[in-house]
Amino acid sequence: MKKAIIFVVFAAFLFFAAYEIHPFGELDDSRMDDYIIENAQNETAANNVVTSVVFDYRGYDTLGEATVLFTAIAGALVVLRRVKNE
Amino acid sequence: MNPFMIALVLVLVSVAIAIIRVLLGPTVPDRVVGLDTINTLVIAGMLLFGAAYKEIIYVDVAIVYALLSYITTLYIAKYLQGGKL
Amino acid sequence: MLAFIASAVFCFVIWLLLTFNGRMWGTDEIVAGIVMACIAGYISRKIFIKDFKLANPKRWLMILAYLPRFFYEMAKANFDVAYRVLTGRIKPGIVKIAPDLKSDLAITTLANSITLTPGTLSVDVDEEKNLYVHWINVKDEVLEKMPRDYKPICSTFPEWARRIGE
Amino acid sequence: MLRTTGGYWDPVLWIIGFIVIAIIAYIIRGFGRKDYKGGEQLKPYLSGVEEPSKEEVHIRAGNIYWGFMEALKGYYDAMMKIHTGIINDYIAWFVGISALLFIAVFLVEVI
Amino acid sequence: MMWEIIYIFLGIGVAFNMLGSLGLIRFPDVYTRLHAGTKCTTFGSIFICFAIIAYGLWRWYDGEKEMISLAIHTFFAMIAILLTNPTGAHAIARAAHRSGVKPARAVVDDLEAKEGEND
Amino acid sequence: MNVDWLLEHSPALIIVLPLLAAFLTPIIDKFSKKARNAFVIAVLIIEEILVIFLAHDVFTNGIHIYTMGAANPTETVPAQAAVPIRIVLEVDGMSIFMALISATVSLAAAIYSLAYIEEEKGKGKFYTLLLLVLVGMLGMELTGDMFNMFVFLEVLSIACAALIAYRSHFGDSVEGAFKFLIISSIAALFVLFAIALLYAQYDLLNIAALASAINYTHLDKIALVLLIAAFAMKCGAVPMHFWTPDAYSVAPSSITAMLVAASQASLYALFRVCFTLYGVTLNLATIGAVIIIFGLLSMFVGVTMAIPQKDIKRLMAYHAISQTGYMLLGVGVGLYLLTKPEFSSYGIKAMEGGIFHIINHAMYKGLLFLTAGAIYYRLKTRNLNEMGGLGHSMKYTSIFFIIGALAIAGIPPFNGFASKLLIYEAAYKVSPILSIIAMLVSILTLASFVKVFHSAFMGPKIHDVEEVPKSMLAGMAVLTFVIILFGLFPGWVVSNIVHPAAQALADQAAYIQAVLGG
Amino acid sequence: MSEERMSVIVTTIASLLFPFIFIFSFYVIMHGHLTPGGGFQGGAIGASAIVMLIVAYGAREVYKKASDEKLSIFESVGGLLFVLVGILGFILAASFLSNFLVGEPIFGNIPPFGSNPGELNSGGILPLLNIAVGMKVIGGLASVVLIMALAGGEKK
Amino acid sequence: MFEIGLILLSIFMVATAIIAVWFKDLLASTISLAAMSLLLSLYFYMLHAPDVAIAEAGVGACITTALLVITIKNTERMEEEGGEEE
Amino acid sequence: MIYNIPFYTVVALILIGLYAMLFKRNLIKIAIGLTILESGVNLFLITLGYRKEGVAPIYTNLPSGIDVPDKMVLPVPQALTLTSIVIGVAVLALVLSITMMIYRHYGTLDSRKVRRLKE
Repeated sequence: MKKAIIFVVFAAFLFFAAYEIHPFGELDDSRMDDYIIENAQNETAANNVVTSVVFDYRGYDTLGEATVLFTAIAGALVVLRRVKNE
Repeated sequence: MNPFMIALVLVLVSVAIAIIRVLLGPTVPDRVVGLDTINTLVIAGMLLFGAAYKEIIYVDVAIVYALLSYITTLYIAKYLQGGKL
Repeated sequence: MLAFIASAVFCFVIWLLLTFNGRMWGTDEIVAGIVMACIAGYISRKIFIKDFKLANPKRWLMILAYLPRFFYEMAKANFDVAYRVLTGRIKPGIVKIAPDLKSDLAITTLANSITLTPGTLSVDVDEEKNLYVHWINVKDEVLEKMPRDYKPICSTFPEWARRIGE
Repeated sequence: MLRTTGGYWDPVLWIIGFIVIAIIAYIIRGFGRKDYKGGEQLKPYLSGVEEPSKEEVHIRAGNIYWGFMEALKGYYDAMMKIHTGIINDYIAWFVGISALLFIAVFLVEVI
Repeated sequence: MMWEIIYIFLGIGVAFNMLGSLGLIRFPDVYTRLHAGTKCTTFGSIFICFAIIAYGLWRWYDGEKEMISLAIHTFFAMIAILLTNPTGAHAIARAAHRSGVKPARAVVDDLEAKEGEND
Repeated sequence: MNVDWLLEHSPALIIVLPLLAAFLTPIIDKFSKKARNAFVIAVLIIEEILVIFLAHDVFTNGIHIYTMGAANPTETVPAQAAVPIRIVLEVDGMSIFMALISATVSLAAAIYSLAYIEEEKGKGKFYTLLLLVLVGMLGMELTGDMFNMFVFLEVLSIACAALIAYRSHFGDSVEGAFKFLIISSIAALFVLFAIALLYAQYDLLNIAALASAINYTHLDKIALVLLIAAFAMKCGAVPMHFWTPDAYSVAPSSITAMLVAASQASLYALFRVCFTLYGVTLNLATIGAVIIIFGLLSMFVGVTMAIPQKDIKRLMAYHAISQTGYMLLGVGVGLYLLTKPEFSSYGIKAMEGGIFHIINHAMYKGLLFLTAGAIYYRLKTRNLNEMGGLGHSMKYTSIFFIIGALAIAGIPPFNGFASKLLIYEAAYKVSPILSIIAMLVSILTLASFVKVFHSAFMGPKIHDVEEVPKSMLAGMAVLTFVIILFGLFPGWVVSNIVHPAAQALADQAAYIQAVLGG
Repeated sequence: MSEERMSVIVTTIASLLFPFIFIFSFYVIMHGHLTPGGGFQGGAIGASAIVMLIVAYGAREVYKKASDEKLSIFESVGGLLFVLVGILGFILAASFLSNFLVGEPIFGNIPPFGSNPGELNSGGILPLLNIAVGMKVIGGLASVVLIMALAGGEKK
Repeated sequence: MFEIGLILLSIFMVATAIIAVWFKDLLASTISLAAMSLLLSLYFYMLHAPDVAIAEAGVGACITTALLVITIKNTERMEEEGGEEE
Repeated sequence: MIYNIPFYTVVALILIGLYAMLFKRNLIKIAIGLTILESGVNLFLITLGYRKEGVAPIYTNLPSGIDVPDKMVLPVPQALTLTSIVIGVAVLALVLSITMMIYRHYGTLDSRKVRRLKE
């Protein structure tokens, strides 16, 4: 019962956030993205702006992401290693 | 009004019916049939949306789905027929 | 080695089709295509190429000739199903047919074809390559003798499958 | 030498002081009567009963601070009750604290 | 003219798709639902693909060179649907039969007889 | 390869080096086990040297900026744009302070592990994951970008979870890992949600740029609440601490020592959000109070729950919660007092106490967990009831344990006393009750460690065991050395390392200026 | 053996689709900087091909051809490649992960601004990073599914 | 038309998510989760994010389901009775 | 605002996922809840990047009549979502493999019984 109450309060605040946010499709501010869209072709020589963000502007994040995948798979191999070797 | 877009909405209505089958289906195979139908319909929807906006490069997504969606079906089928996975 | 070349060529053709955008292919596309096709061909050589039957151009012609016929049957199947959806008149059953096909490719072609054509759905296939077919509108005369006659169930598809696959 | 707002703390000085006090204590101990060192005087007196050996009186970990826990029994019962070990409850605490914080942060603005 | 062809193709495709999902609701058991779900949606989707291929070829013929690639990619999607859908249907039917779902209102069941022999 | 080049690129190198080593370790493992061990240790030593090198520069020359992938690493804002586009690594006093802790603890844990896990299979993966934990901590601490912080938070938590489950032939081990992983994922997802809320309004991800643009709307408040709750849960503050004893008690001991440092990375993120992202100038007295309450609860509940424990590592885990409470109290008091200009000098002192306690805690709690691991290594049990008399045979271990226990209880002249003294004094300014509770907790801490010492090391000799191998002793000795060093020269440490860190945390304007210029 | 395999129809179709999925995955990886896709997406597709083989032929048979050790070494190599490209950024140009190939003969062409049909020979280091991530993802996802299937297969 | 599509998709996604949580049969939950992932991919696609749609397709179409099905195979299929409290 | 339907969808998905994690006792169900929660957050990021009548930020074969940058959706949220999806898969793989081990040791997936560690 207590769980239900706190869940409802939490839900109310999340819905409040959805109510407060800018209308769908009409952005408040897009300075960073406008710069990227305009200059991506010139700076990174790629047509796909998303790829140039993923690998160039935020390439370090992608390195981190690759590390996450590597970590999780190493973890799964570690966790299941005994079962496999039996 | 773009004809492809109208067709897309109609396809989505069909998806609704398939979801009802996923919800009702008394056995798991029935639900898988529903999922399979949704797969095909969504592929059609993706193709239609790509054509509606004349976005050629979007069609790749539909190919990916058409190639991969049946693997889900295969896994569940293999579970249902028993034996080792 | 031959298997590697065959699958690499197959991959290369698909690569060319995928990258065609209305103009001739640039050198970079071709070079990348060759490299990638070699890698993909090397990986898939033992899985893709079991035998070289499909390398025969006669079989390709056969497939092309088969398609319109198949398509016609498929259209018929759909109107059939539409009729049954709207009226709800069904008489289903699972019957066994012995199409006497040996190769995997032929049996696959046959099974997929009859899945997409009127009133039938392939359910299972056993070691002797006998097909078990779910038939939505069972005719009583077929049920009488045990090695079922496959003519009323799947018309001439086994012949086509034999021509393509064996 | 660590300066705090009110004063300072220097461990080197502290150690020197510690050693000095220890030496003084040792010297004072030297003034004591010699015949009291090492003898009956050092043994504990347990109503005349012989002192049991160290092996026998070693108290196991589960029994240490039994009295402390008995005194705070109500508190410990409440605490043990919320440490359920169920993952759902762990998440529930997170959600609950978030909800409380929401209310706290928004109430401050209202007041 | 071209638009009318596309309309017809689209109409057939959408109609069969809806019919297929309708059949999914109306039929009594898994196998008959598979008939509806596989045949009709495959057929409908193929017609939608035809519509798009026709559209792409038409635009290409009219001078928008890159639209050929829309047609080719749609063609690949169509081939993939044609290959994978019946296979999936076969896998489900087989699994359903092995997991013990018997066809409703069936007049004959050879497969069950065979499985009975083996036991 | 001159010194300037190295200095310029060191923020990136610090992260890339262990990452490269982590990718190389499985390959080297194929060829030779000895080479792998030597490689890992060498990498960690080089890492430590690099961090000290960078720390020296940061403490003398101020904030260090590195823009990933830019034509000029110090140019954060491109000429035509008004905001930072690329990911910026921003190393200020606080970041490098945390990085020092992480690198030191990792080095000690790796040396210790050489002997500790020798009976297990899959050691190549163990060292890979250990290096990845280090990568996660450093990545979180050095970055100046919200989303990047999220990514490395995930790296950290996944690597930790995999290592907790490392002894997967024990049921409780995988159970602890499961709980840790679920809790971490939820926290991380809500962090991502909060980042998205901030991004929705300002179209920015850089912490400094966000800090200059933020104007405390309703959405900002929701984001703040989610960030605080998530990071508080990740650092184990009561009442969201339940995962901490579960995870700490089942992990291999060297990993537990690193988990302490990992929790402190989350603590760092919490402080970064409160101080730098939202800024002291906003109405944050509430947040200060909230953090003080978290701290008080953590201190008290942690230590009282520790007393009845029978599992040695669970007991220490509860102490970890309690000590986290000290840090939260110190920094929370700082946050609370900084909003009142007349008390701001006390605020800085309180933060110094809290931050000094972070490094002290990492060292002595790491040491204590390592000694617990040494006991486990010989006895194969964690139950205190089955121990006894180890002081006869494991002399060095018991000496290390005594040092750690005295330090954690705040007995002079060890380092715990110095940081606690600072916290007591500043907390007294807010309310005398805070100081009294803090002292009481300190006494209870001593009491429970007396219990551990009594039941594990004293008493009759009932187990016939030997001293642990040399490499494990070496790992403990590294940390003991640091503890004694900090204990003897707290003034030097505070004025040269801790004060710049506290100053960096309190000075939002400098942080913003380093990125945006002007 | 026959327990682990699915029916002959499924295996035949899987064999037919396998090279197609693989070449498509390579297409998605290589054209990541021109069309939607990239290293991760292509890698997931390529891994799906192996996952499909696992379901069609059984995990044991796949394990004989590609063990999880091999696949994870493959993954490590992908990660190393990524980091090495980044480190080349230090050495050849200004900073870590900087795009040092723009304007060079390999992958260096700068496309004209605005809508254009695209050219494979552009993008700087992006295609290299795509390939690295692709290798990594193929190896990683395939190995995790493989080892989970194997761990289950040996029960009882 | 576009808006109608989005609204329909939203409803479908919420419905499938609820179904996925509601079922006691975990295999059915998995199927429903696969359907949700499919619709989520279509949603991404309609919001002009084809890159993300491909990623979600590649992951959701087979790898997530494969992992879940393998796990269910090795554990148990049905949720325990009284799985929900209060 | 009524036009914020995608945002409400996002919140609904998040809450459904959270509900599963709060009230469901089965560990696999908890993993499913985690996936749903993560889908919600991903969808939120994408909806933030949408711009009315925009096209995808890819310059290859753009439809005609696009003026940059007012008619392109934002690329950064898409990049963030990609990262987030990968992280989700990684977490799911690890969670499920740990779940398998838990079942091996405990013989159950009920979270009320998987509590050897408590107090």
